Amino acid sequence: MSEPTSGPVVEHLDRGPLSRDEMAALVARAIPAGAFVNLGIGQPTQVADHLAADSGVVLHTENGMLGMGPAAVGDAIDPDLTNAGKVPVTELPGASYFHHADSFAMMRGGHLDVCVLGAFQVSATGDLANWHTGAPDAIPAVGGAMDLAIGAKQVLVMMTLFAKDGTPKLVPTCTYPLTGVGCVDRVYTEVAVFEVGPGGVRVLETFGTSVAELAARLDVPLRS
Amino acid sequence: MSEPTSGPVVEHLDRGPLSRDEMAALVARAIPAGAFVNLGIGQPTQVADHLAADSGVVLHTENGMLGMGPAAVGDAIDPDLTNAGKVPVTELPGASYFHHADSFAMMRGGHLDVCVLGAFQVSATGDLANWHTGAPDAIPAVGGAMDLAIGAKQVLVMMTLFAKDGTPKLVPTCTYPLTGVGCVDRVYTEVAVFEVGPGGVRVLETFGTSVAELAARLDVPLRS
Amino acid sequence: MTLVVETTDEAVDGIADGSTVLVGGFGMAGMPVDLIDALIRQGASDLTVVSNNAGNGDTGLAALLAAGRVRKVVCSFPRQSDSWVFDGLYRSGDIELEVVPQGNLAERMRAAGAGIGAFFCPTGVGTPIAEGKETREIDGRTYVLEYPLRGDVALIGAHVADRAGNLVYRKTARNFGPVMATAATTVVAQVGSVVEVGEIDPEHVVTPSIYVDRVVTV
Amino acid sequence: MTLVVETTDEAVDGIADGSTVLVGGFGMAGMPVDLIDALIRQGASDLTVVSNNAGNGDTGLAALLAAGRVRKVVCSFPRQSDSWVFDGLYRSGDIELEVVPQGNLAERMRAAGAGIGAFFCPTGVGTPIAEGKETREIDGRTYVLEYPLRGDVALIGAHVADRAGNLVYRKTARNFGPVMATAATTVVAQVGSVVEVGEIDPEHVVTPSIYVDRVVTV
Repeated sequence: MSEPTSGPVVEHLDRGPLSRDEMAALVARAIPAGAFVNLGIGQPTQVADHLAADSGVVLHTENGMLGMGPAAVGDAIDPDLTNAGKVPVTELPGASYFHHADSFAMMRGGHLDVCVLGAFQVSATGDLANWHTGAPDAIPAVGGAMDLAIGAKQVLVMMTLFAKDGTPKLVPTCTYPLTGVGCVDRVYTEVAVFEVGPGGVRVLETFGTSVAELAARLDVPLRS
Repeated sequence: MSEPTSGPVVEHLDRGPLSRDEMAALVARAIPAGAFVNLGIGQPTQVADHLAADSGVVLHTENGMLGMGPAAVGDAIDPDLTNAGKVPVTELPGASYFHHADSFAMMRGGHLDVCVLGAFQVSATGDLANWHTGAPDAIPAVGGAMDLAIGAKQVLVMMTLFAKDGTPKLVPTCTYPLTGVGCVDRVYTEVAVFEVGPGGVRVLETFGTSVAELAARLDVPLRS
Repeated sequence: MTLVVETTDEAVDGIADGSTVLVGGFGMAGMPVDLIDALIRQGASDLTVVSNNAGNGDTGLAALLAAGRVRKVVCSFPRQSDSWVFDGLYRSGDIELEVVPQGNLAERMRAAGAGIGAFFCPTGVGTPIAEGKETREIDGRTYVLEYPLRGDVALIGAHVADRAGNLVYRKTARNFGPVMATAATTVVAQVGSVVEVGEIDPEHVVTPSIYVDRVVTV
Repeated sequence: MTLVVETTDEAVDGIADGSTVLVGGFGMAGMPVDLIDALIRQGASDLTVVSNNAGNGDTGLAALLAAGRVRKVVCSFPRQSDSWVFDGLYRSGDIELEVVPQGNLAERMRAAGAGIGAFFCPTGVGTPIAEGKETREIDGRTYVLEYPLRGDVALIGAHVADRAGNLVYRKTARNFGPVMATAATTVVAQVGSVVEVGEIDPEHVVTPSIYVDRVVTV
């Protein structure tokens, strides 16, 4: 778990919401130099594009590799070298391969500094729901999400703040089946960055909106 | 556990007790071709000298190796390559190295076909005592004996049948602290080979003595 | 003792109806496609398949499912863009599914191979995965008790074997192979090539020969 | 991030009194003798040392014990022909001993590194090692509940490191190093040589860089 951040909230009112690319860049800036990081499948993988080459950040992929490089293109595509989303990737100098039990021991054992995950819902206390909508006809598929959620030292979520129907995804209590309890530290959305945890929700930064506007649209108390 | 052996007991009355070397040879003959085998420290290591080169038997050493060769001499001595008794050994073609957790997972997981251990006492039902005399001033030291005793598919013990004071080491119930419960399958001594287990003690073969003489000197019922 | 066999049919010979079959691979990387094809020909049915996914497209594991040979799938991630065979069987109630978090899948097989009777695992606490399972607080953290997952047979893909059965893998195709090799009674590996004993550096062996029963080049 | 330091004194800097120190090696193979010598100079006391043996002769671990820095030894095999330093301290009541079967020693550290809260282990059932411990019958076999064994620091010996901290070992000197590297907060490796990043084949790495904090060439 990360230390609570102090300092006043920064409201960027002179601009619109963040683009997906800007969100990824913001998350990338939150990752300390030299950190060992797992970027979940989907949107979080874009964070890699914004990590400085000299950051020393080492990417882990759950299917058994540290030192993962960018997506492979053309002749570099190797069916034996993919990321967790089964996308062909490349290998950086200093990489290592290991089997699945060792890879998940690394995750579960708390050795990763940061993981970045998508979410359906995050609760005010940091519960995460990102694997199953609970719909009766949905086929449940959890992959490595539960292991990552409870394993990494710091769990960052990237998601839109509102679902397509306009309901908030930052909620008092998750209504979707949980991935992990009290495991999320920060939530990056297009309109704000939140800290969540035992003390509830604190707004760290807003984009194209104010804390007051957010407070009006969310069902959770906001500290700032 | 090994299958009970059937067939009549063979009494070799026209000879004396087995020498240590003959005991080792007898144990070696009981090891199936191609078996994966751990020879404990001390006397059991002599069994290796009697395994035929074409037997395909692969020796495991608990400190992280399969495919251990004979003791190293002269220039072949390498401080990074020892057996469980810290004696310099050699490496055979087809060898592999692994760390301690993997080595003991191999043992505990039941992957070794045979292990050969020394003993202070073995009970009629196959309890093993070979790590601690229980003397108040003795420093307890168990090493890998407990893991081997409960891990290998077949556990063979090599010991003299009688202690220096003449008391039997094959006993109704061990008086020394146990290494493992009901784990021994066979006991090789200088005067006889015994099968032990849930059904009690059966004599398989004698050397320089008869079943009747053994029965008179032991406190355990003998089946034959 | 490892047997190098000539054909994938020999490699899967004797797999019984009702077996639990561990199938390596993560997506197509490390997937023993040729062994699965041979298993389809071999005909064993009523199988429980343990694998990370539940088949892609119409080949490999998906073809085994389509042939009606699988009673139950134990996996972490059945639902994929091209998992239509599994999806159809699941929705029609013709196949049983046990979803296991990916790390638990690996660790439960590791426990089976390592002689561990059960283990307290922090993954899935407070989620539907833990429902009905024993939990315990240890040092202030809550854990779920998880049990070993054993196979009668493991079908895995590796890069190179020597004639003794030592295996090395290639890149992320390593994935579940080394763990499954420890967790099954009979372990069958399809490999890119077989070399003589002594040609693999003992320091580089990933799956020691003790775990491997049959090897076939594909 | 791994730091390649110039001296063994820098390598052991900051180890606090009362620490639990995991010390690699099996006999002298893989024993980080230079790091232990540096730890003696460094002066930390009231230590708990976890290692397979309890020191041989008068150097290395035996010298650390002789210097009175160790409160407790957790090991599988203290009694050896040349373990006179430990023997004397034990018999005079000046050191505490926890004897752990060798496999449990390895598995308990593996559990610490792998985030496992506790595990049911068949080793030692019905022996003095299991006295006072929780047991349970699972599938007809009895197991003892064993708990993780964590270190504040691990001192290990390896063959080669790259500048990122990836490690490879040599022959049976590998032994406890890879397990201890996963089980301690700070991991210090003494190595025969340090090479540039990229010089160790990623397939051959035994301890990935994520586990290693400091490396020193000896």
